[in-house]
Amino acid sequence: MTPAPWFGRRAKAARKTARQSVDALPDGLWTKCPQCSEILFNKELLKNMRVCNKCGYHYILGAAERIESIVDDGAFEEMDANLATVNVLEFDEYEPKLAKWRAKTGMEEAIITGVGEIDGRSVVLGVLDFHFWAGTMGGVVGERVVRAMEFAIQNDMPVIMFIASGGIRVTEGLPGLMQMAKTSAACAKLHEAGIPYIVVLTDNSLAGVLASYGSLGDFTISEPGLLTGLTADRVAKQAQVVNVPDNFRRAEFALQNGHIDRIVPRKDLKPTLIKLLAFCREQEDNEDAA
Amino acid sequence: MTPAPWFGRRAKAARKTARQSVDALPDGLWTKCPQCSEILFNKELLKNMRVCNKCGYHYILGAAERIESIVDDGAFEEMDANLATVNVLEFDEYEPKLAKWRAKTGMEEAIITGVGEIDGRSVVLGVLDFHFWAGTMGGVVGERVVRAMEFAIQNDMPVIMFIASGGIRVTEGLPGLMQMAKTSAACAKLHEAGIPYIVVLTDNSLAGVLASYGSLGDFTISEPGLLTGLTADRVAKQAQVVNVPDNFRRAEFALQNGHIDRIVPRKDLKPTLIKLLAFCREQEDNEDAA
Amino acid sequence: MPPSWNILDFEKPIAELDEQIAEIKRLTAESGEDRTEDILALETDRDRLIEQIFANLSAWDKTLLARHPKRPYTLDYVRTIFDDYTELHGDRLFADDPAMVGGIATLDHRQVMFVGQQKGRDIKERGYRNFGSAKPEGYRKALRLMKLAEKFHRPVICFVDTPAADVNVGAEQRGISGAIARNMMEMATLKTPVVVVVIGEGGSGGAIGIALGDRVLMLEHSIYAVIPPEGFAAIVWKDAARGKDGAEVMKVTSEGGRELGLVDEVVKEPLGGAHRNMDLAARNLKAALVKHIDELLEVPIPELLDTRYKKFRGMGAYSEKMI
Amino acid sequence: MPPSWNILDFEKPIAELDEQIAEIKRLTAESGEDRTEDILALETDRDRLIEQIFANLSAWDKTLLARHPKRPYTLDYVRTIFDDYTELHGDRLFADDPAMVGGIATLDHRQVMFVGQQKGRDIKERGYRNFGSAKPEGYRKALRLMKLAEKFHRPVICFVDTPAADVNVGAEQRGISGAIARNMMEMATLKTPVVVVVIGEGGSGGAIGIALGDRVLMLEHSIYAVIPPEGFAAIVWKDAARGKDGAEVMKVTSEGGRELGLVDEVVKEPLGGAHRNMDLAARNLKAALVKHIDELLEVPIPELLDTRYKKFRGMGAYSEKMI
Ligand SMILES: [Zn+2]
Ligand SMILES: [Zn+2]
Repeated sequence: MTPAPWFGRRAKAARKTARQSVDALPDGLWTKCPQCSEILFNKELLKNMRVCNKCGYHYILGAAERIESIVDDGAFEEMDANLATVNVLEFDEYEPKLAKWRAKTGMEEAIITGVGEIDGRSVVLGVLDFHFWAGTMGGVVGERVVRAMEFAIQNDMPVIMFIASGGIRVTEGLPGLMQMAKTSAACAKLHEAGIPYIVVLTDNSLAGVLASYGSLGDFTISEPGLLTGLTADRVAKQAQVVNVPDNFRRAEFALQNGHIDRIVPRKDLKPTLIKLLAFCREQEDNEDAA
Repeated sequence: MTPAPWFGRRAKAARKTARQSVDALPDGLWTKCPQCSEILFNKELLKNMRVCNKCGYHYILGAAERIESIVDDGAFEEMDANLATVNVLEFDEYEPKLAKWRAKTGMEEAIITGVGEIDGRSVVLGVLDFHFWAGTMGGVVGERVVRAMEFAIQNDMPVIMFIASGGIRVTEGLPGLMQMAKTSAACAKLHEAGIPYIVVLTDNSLAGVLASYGSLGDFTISEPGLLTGLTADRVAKQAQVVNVPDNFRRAEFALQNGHIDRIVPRKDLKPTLIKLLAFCREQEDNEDAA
Repeated sequence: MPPSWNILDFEKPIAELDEQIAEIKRLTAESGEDRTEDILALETDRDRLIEQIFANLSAWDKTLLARHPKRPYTLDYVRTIFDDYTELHGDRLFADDPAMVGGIATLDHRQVMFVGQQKGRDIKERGYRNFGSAKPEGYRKALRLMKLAEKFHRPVICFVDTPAADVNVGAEQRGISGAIARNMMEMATLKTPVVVVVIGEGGSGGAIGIALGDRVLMLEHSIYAVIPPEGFAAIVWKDAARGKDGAEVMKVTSEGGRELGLVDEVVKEPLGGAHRNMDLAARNLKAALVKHIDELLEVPIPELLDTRYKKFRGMGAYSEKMI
Repeated sequence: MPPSWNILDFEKPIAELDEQIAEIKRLTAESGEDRTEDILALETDRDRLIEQIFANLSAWDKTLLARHPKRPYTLDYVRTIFDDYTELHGDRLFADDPAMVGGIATLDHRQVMFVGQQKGRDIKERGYRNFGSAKPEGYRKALRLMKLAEKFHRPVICFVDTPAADVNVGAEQRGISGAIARNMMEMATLKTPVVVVVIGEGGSGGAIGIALGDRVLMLEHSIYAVIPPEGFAAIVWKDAARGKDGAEVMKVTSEGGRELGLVDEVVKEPLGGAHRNMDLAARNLKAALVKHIDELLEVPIPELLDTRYKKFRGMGAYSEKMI
């Protein structure tokens, strides 16, 4: 595919954005796997895409690392980075919280959107970062998702959305809730336009994000073991849910109940995405791609 | 509604057709209700649309009586009466069986289709008669259903199909099975054309007829207590189905499981159909109707 | 008089006056004495008291009002507002969900499709209606009915009254998230007018699953929120008891919804709340529905859809920095 | 050699020769003796015997062949015919049904959507696959995948191999009839080419629920029927043991399907049936698929849909009397 004209200035700026938010591993040389308690050397863990090489536990991946793991050799350009968060409820505790998450992650908001190349195809990506305020969706996340989808329609590109979210950011109140309607409406436009839309669920995929653009993909694939459902864990416990199956609200539960296409280990994610993209669109002049 | 031009010669011919197949009640003055064992006088039973006035048991109604109970004052004209049954498998026992059912019911085939008026609206009707070979669908039933639907599309009329069938006529073999595909394809055309399509399930609504045009209505209403499901009773027993709920494959079971809109007693059927028809279409010049 | 659990704290002075008035009426009926003037005076006092009290209600008070055990529920309004409501059941997939009701109806001469959540009045009905928390099959039934309305070019009216969507094991198994998402996506492009009214509790995803419409109205004393105030307090302050503060911060009231620009009209309730005069409440609501439906029926469908998309497209806050 | 329950009665003489040949091969491998000519002669004898036997198979014999425990099943063909088959799961409503499989695949360079019923080879897999009897969720998964194929303009390939749809309580509860009906309706207007192959048992509604295609093929020794021959006999003669006669009357074989004008092509199987040479059977089938898909991809969609409608519109027999 011939690179789109806007795609010229990608490399450096994109890499800078992506690197900003690489989540640090704990200090020291090693980490203890929370699932199997294996001692994992941080270097090894990073090489293994933050998957435990003993039990296959998938650590939560930050947005920047995720993008790097998916696009061809850093080929990513962020879009709409200039959108800034607004304290829509004028809640005096909002801005201190925001500042805290910004300081913690080096990110401005919970999602990075942009155009990347995957196997030579230009694809619109949206990647939530659970480390930023639990990947909650407020006005900026909603607007970035919608702009990304609208951009995809205008440029006839497939869309891949990575979900990692506890739901709507409740401190954005009803305008936050409306991001569900807003992003779902944009999905309707995607489908009307025949744009391929792939959702990748990662840990956690919950509540208002799952119950909007996170459930509306043509294809929905999922990393193993993740938590996915309409409520956050805490709430489910309060509700005293009874007769809970062992894998309740895990990826395997969602697969068994028909809600996801496949569970795909992190290392197979990019090859799987390439297959799905190939199904959706011809790639006649692949050799011309940058 | 101005009567359509073809609708001029309706009255007498139609009534004749309809009367041909009125199913006789057993000889004598009375009948015993199969559900509550009440002794019912045949005259009373007929006045009560063959519904037991004690327990509400709905006797199976023949096609002619059904039509009379639904259309305005006999306003019905049969269509495609000239379609005749063919022994498609060249099975030597087919024609004797056919002759037997014809003799028994005075009907040529298991369905009557035509145009009727309901509350002054012209409506395409298809009415299966369970008394004719258990209302089984073969080539003639399938063709009549499809022609009725095509006629409705050409003349922009709503369609109401009354189901009363044990399924596909197995002695018509694979061509019989294909009536499921054929009638379902016609339903696709109905929906594409925006034609209102109402299905009325009556006792029995089973197997290949239920699993084709019998399940594809915009609205599906059902008489109380009827038997409805994919298999005939006999087969379900053979399959040794376990943990069967009391109302398994009854109208109430279908309602509870979300497959029908309403259970409507026979006496309320016409008023309900009128409401549904009014929802689907304006009736601006009602007063002009014949 | 209703038992005291049916009276909110701030209603108690009103209830006392109500009781006095009722008592005098009872006595005069027995004795034949004419105390009309006394009664009128007391009623005027009471109405002034109600006005005073209601002028100062907090967002939390409104939350309690929206959940008032005597508050009219969906089917109470349906009975009064529509003629000829014919309920339609089932999602054609799994079940009929009594927490979500719907059917065809006439609004005066207008044929409409109605959909709404239904709470239960007594313990038995509450169980049957799952407290107004719909399951996936409820949302799917709602969508099925809306698609029928679209086919036959009839407007859709949705009444929202739910604490939240059901999140029990069965609901998660059958994909409650996907059901809500799908509804919003389909409603965004449903080719017929859609009017949404929050009549009681507009609870989060449970509400928005039937609330993407051309017009979004709220009854005066209803609430609409991303999470119940108690839940907000639990998340933000780790203290569910601070629901009062949560309600305030989230601006859960109808005025809040207007102020945030997300609600098109607030429908006035009778003095003291809809439960004090159900009939008047229903008549107010009917008038509002007629007005909005008639306006929307004039709009060509492409324009309608374009406006609807832009309406929800424009919701939520952000700023654009120069970079 | 397979245990004898894996051998049909009319296969026994063949099996004996097979065994002789195997025995000779074993002996010569041990002794180093060259008996190539003996083997060739025996193999020629055996192949002639197979030809003789297969020239005279009854419809009932074909029924047994179609249900042969060693017959290749859907995923056996999938592995050989497609590259890069990526299974996709779930109906997005209730469950993933292992009796119906599907996913994206490449047929040489062509991207296709595949859907098919899957029987189980051993007892455990038979349970897991429900003997190839799909539930409503299976049909709904199939439809979901077909709609994806439509969206992305990819042809659909359906493999039919089912004794019947599931009719247990759960399947009736979740609307097996409606699921099958809906599939046929949607397939009738699916805007992409659809090729159907009956590879084993084409069992009634269970089959037709994924069998409304632009081309309908049958493997040579598959059957396709409105009801299992035993069921036909039970209904018509009240004697399920007369299945042999039922198979004959219904013309359940691939030649029967051709003769009745309902099957577009019979795909030849290797001598003695697909189970004697799975690889060759798959190669034959692949060649047929490639031919039909490539033909259909040339047809403009409106013409394709019109032809498809007329094809099924024209099925079934009736005469028109003059009146
Ligand atoms: Zn581990
Ligand atoms: Zn009775």
